[in-house]
Amino acid sequence: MIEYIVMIVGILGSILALVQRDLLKATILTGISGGCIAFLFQILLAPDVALTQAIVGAAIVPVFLAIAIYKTQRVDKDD
Amino acid sequence: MIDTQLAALLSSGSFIIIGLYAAIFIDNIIKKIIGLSFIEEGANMFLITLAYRPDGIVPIFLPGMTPEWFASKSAYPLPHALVLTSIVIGASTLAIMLAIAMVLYNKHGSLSASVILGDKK
Amino acid sequence: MNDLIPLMVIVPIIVAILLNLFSKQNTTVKILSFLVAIVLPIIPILSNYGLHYFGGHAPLIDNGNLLNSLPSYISDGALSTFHIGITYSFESLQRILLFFLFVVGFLCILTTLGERKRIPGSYMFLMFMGLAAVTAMLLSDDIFHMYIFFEIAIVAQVGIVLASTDDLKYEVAMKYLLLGSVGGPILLIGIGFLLGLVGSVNITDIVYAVKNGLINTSSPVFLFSFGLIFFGWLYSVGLPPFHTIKSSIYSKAVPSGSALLQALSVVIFISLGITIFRIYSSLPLLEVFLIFFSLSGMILSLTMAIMENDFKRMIGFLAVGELGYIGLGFGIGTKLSLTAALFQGLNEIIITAILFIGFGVILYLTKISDITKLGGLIENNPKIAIIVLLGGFAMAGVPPLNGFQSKLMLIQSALNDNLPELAIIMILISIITFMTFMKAFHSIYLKPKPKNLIVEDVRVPRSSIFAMAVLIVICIVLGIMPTLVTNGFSGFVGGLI
Amino acid sequence: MDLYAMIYSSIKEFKGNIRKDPTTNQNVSSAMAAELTIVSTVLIATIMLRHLNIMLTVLIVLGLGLFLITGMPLINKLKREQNDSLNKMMFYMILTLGILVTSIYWGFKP
Repeated sequence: MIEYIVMIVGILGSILALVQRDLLKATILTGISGGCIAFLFQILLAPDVALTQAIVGAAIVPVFLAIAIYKTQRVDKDD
Repeated sequence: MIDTQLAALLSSGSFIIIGLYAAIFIDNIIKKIIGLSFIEEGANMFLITLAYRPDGIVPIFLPGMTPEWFASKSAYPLPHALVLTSIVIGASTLAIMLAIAMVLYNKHGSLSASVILGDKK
Repeated sequence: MNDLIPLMVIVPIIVAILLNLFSKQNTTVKILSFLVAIVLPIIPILSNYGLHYFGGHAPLIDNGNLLNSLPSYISDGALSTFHIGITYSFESLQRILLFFLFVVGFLCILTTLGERKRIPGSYMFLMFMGLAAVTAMLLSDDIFHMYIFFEIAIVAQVGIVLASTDDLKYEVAMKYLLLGSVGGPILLIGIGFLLGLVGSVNITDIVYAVKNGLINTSSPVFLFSFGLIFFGWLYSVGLPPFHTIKSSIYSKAVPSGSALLQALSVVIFISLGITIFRIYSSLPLLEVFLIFFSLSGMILSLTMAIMENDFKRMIGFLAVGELGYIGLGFGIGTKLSLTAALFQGLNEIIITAILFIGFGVILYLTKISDITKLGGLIENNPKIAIIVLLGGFAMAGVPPLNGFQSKLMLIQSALNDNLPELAIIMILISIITFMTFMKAFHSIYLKPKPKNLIVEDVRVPRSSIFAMAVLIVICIVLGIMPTLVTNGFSGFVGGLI
Repeated sequence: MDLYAMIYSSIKEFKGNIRKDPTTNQNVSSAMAAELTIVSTVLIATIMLRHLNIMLTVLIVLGLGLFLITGMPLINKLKREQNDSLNKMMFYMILTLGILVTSIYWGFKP
């Protein structure tokens, strides 16, 4: 049961990330959906991949994005 | 209730579709990069789903298991090894794209793809 | 000496890392990259044909003790012939192509060393990394391993573009990466479908499964995997719809870098193309797809090349258009046409390197790439003009140069396969190629010199002239004695069909 | 209006949006060469359909020839579609992916 909820949260997170106008919120939502995918990997019997994905998808990629946003602009003006 | 494997396949498909949508319709370049990273994640998830086996076990051979029982139960470990590499490649490509996006922002003062990556640019 | 096979990949990677480490010390970078680049072409010559199993993981059938200890459903079935680890196979195709790739790589590195006072170690890192990546793609018998090195090759290509001084390099690199981050995962999903069908990513195993009916070749999954892998191949080689981005990649890099980029693209084209041909040759529509995309690539890029006024962009479009010939050779699908396609690929590596380096000299002297603002440069350096002219002749297929031999073989194979239309189009396209080249040549060298054109009073680097001379000698030798390489190629193709 | 004048006016219109330099003889002759190349190669390539059906090929070649000749300054339209804008590239890429996958899926079905 939990896996369906995680899937839906992951997909919703990715959709919400793309409609945000505040890019920092989009970054956090990307992290959430990356974390959901990591959790799914655990359910799909791949714990080693889940570890890597949890680090990369939920921590490293959002941090990269946050640095890029910090150096550029935070609000998506032209949407 | 559909089974886990099918649901996981469908959700990996929807990640890819969301990414393709972002590739065409979203103008902000950082959001475009976020969207494209979803395609990568969808592809990884697809490979992991292929390796899944309903009611299976994690492919780690523990003492006390017989090889026959292990072979009939375990998930397929080859895609796991492939996805590990693929995740790292995806993250590094993303980092390069973000670095170039930062340079482009300093040059043009905008993050809009149609402004900085349009014709004659 | 089979142990030398992995060295062809390992040596460039190690050198690349070392060069990055010594990035600040100029002389070390120069000496190290020069020495290694000169040693690299020797390795394929010395090493023997054969297979190399990484980690010693030979197929079970080669390992008698282990095989007997396994249950009979493994030891008697097809599973015992499957490859467990990553396998490198080194045959005549790999030997010839790698030798010439390393020669061109050496000449590009030499030209860079001559043109620049300070060599950044990171640029050399990218060049060696690109060479290592495509070498691994060509040697590898493992489709996922190919995908990994394909991604590495893309990053290396982007880095080579970023090292130039062009104003628009960041924009072009960004576009290439954005398109690549769609193309790469699509290729990965295609590989995933194949993996799901066969359970192995080794190409020989997949071909075994397809040939022996272990999988259903008309199932939608197999067809879907073909579509996705074919799309990834289109991205990697720059056939439509990717010809615009590929040509602008070529036009934004440093000319010697563009020569290397084209060599990398051709090797990626050949290695992935052979893979697709081996796996999917049973599908009836494969030929149609290959011929359609190659033809449209040739026509679209050539018409764009004629209209272009920037000679860098024009050569880029011409180089992309020439790639269509290799695709046509694969599409016709007979033994002669495949041999001709491989030969054409080899010629393309050499000829485009001449043109890029030769026109790069103009850029070095004048810093202008618009042909309407150039003219009369034949007074400054007639030698280079003649070499570039010979390169253009070779590209258009004038006897006795190598382009003539490969195009003749392609046309013959099209005629033998009852496709005279293809032969006519190939002749037409090569005439147009020649016309486009002559237009650029005339406006750069022969037209009266514009008054406001300032040619810098610097000597042309001797390394560039040396590189072009070596390449033109290779062109002439291959044109007079094509059997030097075609025998090897046809031996390889004979094992393929 | 003859071909030269037609192509000259269309190039002039096309270039007017981008650059100010004059439209030279060289521009027009290269555009004309490109125009003729594209018409002839497309028509010759269409003849290859004869392996499927001869009547169909005749019809398609005639129709396509008529279409290509009536819409004559083709090259500007082509050039406008193949510019360096990322949006155009993305669009054509996704279009190709869609066409490739669907046509393979339906085309190979026994």
